Amino acid sequence: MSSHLVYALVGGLLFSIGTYGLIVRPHMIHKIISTNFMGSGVFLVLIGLGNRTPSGVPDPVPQAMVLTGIVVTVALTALSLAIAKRYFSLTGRGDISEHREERVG
Amino acid sequence: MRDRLPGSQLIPLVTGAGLFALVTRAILSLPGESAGLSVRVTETAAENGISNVVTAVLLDFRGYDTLLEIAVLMLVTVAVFSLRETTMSPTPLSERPGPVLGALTRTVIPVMLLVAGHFVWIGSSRPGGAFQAGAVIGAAGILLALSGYSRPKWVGPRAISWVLSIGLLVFVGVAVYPVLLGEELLQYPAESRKALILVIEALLTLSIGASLVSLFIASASPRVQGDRE
Amino acid sequence: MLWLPILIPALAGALTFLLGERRTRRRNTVNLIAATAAAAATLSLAGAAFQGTAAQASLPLGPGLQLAVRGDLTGLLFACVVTLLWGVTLVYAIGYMSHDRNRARFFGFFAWCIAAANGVALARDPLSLFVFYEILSLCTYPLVVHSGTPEAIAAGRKYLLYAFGGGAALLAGTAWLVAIAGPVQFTPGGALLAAESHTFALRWVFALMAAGFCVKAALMPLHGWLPSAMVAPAPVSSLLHAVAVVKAGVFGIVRLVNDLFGPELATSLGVAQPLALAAAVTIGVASVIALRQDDLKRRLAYSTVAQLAYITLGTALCTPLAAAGALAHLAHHAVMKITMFFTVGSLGQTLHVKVLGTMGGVARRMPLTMASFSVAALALAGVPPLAGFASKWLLAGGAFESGDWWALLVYVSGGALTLGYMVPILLASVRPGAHEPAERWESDPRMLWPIIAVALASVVFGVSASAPWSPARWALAAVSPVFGGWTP
Amino acid sequence: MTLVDHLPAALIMTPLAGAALTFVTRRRWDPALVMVTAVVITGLALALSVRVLAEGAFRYRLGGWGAPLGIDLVADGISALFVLLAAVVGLAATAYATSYFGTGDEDAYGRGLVWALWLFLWTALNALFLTGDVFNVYVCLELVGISAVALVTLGGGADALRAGARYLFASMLGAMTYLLGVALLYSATGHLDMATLGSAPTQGIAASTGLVLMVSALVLKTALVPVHFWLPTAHAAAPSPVSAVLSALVVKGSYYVILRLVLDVTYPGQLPGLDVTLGALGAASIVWGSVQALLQTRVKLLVAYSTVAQIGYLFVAIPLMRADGGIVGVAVTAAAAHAVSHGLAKAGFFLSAGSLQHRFGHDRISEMAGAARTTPVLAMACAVAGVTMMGLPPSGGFVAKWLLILTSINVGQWWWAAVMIAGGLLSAAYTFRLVAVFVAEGAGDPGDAHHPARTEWLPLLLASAAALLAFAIPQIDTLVRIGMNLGRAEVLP
Repeated sequence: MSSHLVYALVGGLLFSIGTYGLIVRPHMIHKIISTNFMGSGVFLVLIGLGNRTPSGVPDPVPQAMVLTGIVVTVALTALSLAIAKRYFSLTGRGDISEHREERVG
Repeated sequence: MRDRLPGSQLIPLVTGAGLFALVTRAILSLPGESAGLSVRVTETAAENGISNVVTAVLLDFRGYDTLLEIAVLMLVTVAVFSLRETTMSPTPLSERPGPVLGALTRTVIPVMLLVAGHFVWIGSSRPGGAFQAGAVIGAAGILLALSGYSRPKWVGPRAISWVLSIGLLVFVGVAVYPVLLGEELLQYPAESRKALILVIEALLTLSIGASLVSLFIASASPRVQGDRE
Repeated sequence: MLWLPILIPALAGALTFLLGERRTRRRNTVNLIAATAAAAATLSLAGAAFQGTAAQASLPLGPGLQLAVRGDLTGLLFACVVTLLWGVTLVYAIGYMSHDRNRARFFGFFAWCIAAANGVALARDPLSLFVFYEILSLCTYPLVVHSGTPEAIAAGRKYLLYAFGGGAALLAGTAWLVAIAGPVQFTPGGALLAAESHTFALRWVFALMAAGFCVKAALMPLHGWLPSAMVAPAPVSSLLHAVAVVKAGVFGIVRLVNDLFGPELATSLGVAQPLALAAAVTIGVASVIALRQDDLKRRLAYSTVAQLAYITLGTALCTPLAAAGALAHLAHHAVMKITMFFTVGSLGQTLHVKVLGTMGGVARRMPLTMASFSVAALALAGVPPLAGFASKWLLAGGAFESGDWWALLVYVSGGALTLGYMVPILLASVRPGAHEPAERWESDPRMLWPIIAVALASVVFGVSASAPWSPARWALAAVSPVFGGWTP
Repeated sequence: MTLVDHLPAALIMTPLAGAALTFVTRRRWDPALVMVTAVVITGLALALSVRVLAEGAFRYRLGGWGAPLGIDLVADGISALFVLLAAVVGLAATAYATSYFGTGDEDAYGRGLVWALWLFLWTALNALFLTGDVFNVYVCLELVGISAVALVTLGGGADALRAGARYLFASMLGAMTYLLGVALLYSATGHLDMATLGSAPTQGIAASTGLVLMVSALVLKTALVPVHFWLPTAHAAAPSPVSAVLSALVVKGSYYVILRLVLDVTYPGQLPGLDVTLGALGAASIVWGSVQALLQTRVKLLVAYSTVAQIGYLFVAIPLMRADGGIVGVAVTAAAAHAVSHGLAKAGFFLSAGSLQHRFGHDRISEMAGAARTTPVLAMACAVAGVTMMGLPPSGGFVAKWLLILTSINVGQWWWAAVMIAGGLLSAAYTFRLVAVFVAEGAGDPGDAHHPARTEWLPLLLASAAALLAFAIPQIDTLVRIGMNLGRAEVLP
């Protein structure tokens, strides 16, 4: 198994773990960490699979995509942290799971 | 709902595992070699005299992505500001930096600025550019903030707004400039490409750095009632 | 030109909304002018149709989809009834509603109902018919719940349940029809010759569409909404629940049998007979229920259910005379029943008389009104030479013609039952009671004159049934092409 | 190149420049600046539609490189239509918002930044509707998601923040999954341009997995049952003009991309079962969303659940588009017509719900008796919007549903028709539950009618446009068919 496959498969694993965490964890900080897992996973997949060129020189397009993706992920992380912090300062809580009172019906 | 129902852990677990299986299967099914767009990128970049292919993709072939990415960054800054009641309080984050931090700050900041400048300068040809430079500037700003420096009185909120948005504004302006020459959006004229990119990168560095510092301070500083403009 | 009978009331309605609640005088002027203009337009279209030029017009609504109208005799008969009675009812309603709230809403939706009913009348194909039919369902709702009382809201809910249920059936039927037969148009004598082989699908299409129409036509057991909807103000009960809305259902059945399937196909598929049977049962049961109603409006409502079933039965018999009788009854019942509802509305509004038991003396207090009512009641029972007699004569003739003796029996006994539930009202009104001639004689003139006018119409339609312009002759001319150019 | 050739670029650059400018200009100029921007965008969008109608579809090669190396903007019928929808709804929402955000507390939370956020959102939507590149879609989706979340949290309360956070995490999950899909698709095909991907389709598990991941991510962002959980609270917690834009446009953005992927990128039979799965989820959304809407006690939640239901119709159209192996043009027209009709009606509905909330001081349905008399314009707007969503004639929703029902019977998949008819009845139920309260009269003197504020006419205007949209469907049909990918598939009537 070549190294790029290892990167890609680990990327897939990270992504799946992130997805699981994002769904299961009610606390926002956990969710934010999970999304960063997912992001890193995708970037690994992109970089790993971008290394399969016959010439051996990595494909620059996935690299550019990863660079763009990193900036976007950083921005998203900043926003979610800001929301989490604000929510915490308003309610003293960090978990945003559904509660009985808002389940109108 | 999900976290109360019996077996509620099962669905996410199955989702995660299924996802992994799906992705693994897909990755393993790929052929061992694939050129993607790399050959085309290399050839076209060489034809146009651009030495760094990643830079060529980022700033030329997919420069539009980068423009929108700057928009994302500025948008997030605006969004984080909208979550606060005050804009950019001048209150320092820490009152009294220790002697070590103070000395370190005084030593490191000029070096950081130099590094940032270098990144900008080489941006159009080698790895580097506005994001890296901006990150360094941002780090410098955060370091200053943590060391007890606050923004000078003569820098008002409006000045900060300008710094934050100048990068995007100029990028938009430069993107539209070729249209006035009868070209397409973002189609820099070959002779002035280097200069235009340098202008964009320099101003973007400022804005990105300011954004990162603002994001940090906006989220970090304590809430101050009624301090607005 | 063909759009005018639809467009004029629609615009009048929109204008009424925009004028708002307070500009009463301007609102009334707009509506009356619109009614006059619409009447003129409809009558001139009818004149053209009698000369044998059935104009068409269409608006594209999408790929393979058109909103199309055509001015044939059948449709224009209905359109004329609706439009002419709109003017009369407007005068009555202006008097009746003079102290009510939410009049802008009332008159606005009222006008829109007329526009929709005219659309139903003039629709060229099943889809266009469906479009207007649904608009009609919708625009009637605010009128049913007009008073806003819990009772009215409940009646409105019931009405919607029936109307949208029927609408869904009609939609399913129409979609299925278009899927198997393509974009068909109403053609006298039937339009489905090309699709005749799909007997299974066609039976279902007929059942679904008929179910959709029967809801508005209040055929039992789909009649439940009509008596409840009597909480609406009297002008609504008069024009919509005796003429426009319910007749739109009946008219749909007429179109379905005469112009879509055609009498032949409807008979050979075996779908007309069950419809006829349901109508016959409805005549009997509704009349018997009407006998037992103390509330005047409910009594009239059940009478409407029975009389509508006359029309349905006539159509379902699939013979020329019965079909003509059905169409004629559609017009005749309109003028007769509207007279009665006007009267009951006047009694309720002026004397607060709403049930049979408190009617004593009203004949002396409001002699002209009650005289008009009597004429209409006798006409409805089929007393010669009034309007009801003419149409029932044709209906009975049709039953005789086809050899359906049971239908003849139903018609005759139905007439007797009609007398049975109408005569007590007449008797109660002349009985001595609390209502003696007071300072003010009769009711608001804006309510009195319309009553007299429509009562006169039920005399005239009967007496001059053989005149070339009478509804009866009109109906005969309209069904003639359905039966391959048949003449009496 | 003439100036009209730059319309796609202008449609993106105008709101972007506007967003950056509102951030630096003085606060009191913002409403005027945004209104001017909105009017300019509307003019540009109209011009784009006219140009596409007159001269056909065209591509705009950003930077002059051209696909597959560069990024192309695609201006064809569908994109022009969605850009136009965004412009009309955006213009109305902007006009409404200038009064909505212009009143009340001067120091209101997040105020002043709303304009920049809104223009960023508009930029993102136009960019999304015009892009022809699957990775660029990712950036656009993030722009849409972030600005939408920020607008939801503008309310500033804990509820708004929680709703915004849930929305943000759903949005991030969707974006990451989409990006993973792009990674696999690019690795398998070596292309990012949709047209190139479509014209040389690659068989194989990786490409299919990538597409499935992308579509699943977009389904999440479009809030189809069972991944709709984030939508109702977010759309209900947001300020009303924001809710209007979210329900009318933002969910359409991700749906639009699915449409693009289905029509332009996948080839028939590439993803067996995907079409039917999407249709089935759509059907589930119709039923579940309607039932939930029926159970709500607050106007805005009712309207939000109705969005879930109405989105379902858009997905039921997908298996019908592919029903015969080619592309059934009627189904595409129907989906586009429904998207436009629902966009206009839902925007009207939310704006009117906002004004009702303002008038009554709350949005509890049970306490709105008499609204039809006191606020007739708003009540009428709600009723007309509701009727449009029921699919009653002559609304655009009617034509859309009629075409879908007819297509489903024609291709022998009548069960979709059954669901759609049932959904129509359910939406009638929840609309008239609301209307029945409006027309009811409470005990005691109900007071006089309010004089309608000028902006209260806007929702009615939008709803009426949706209600009369049927008469514009032939034009929409013509527009949608321009540039529809005819290379691989025959378009049926």
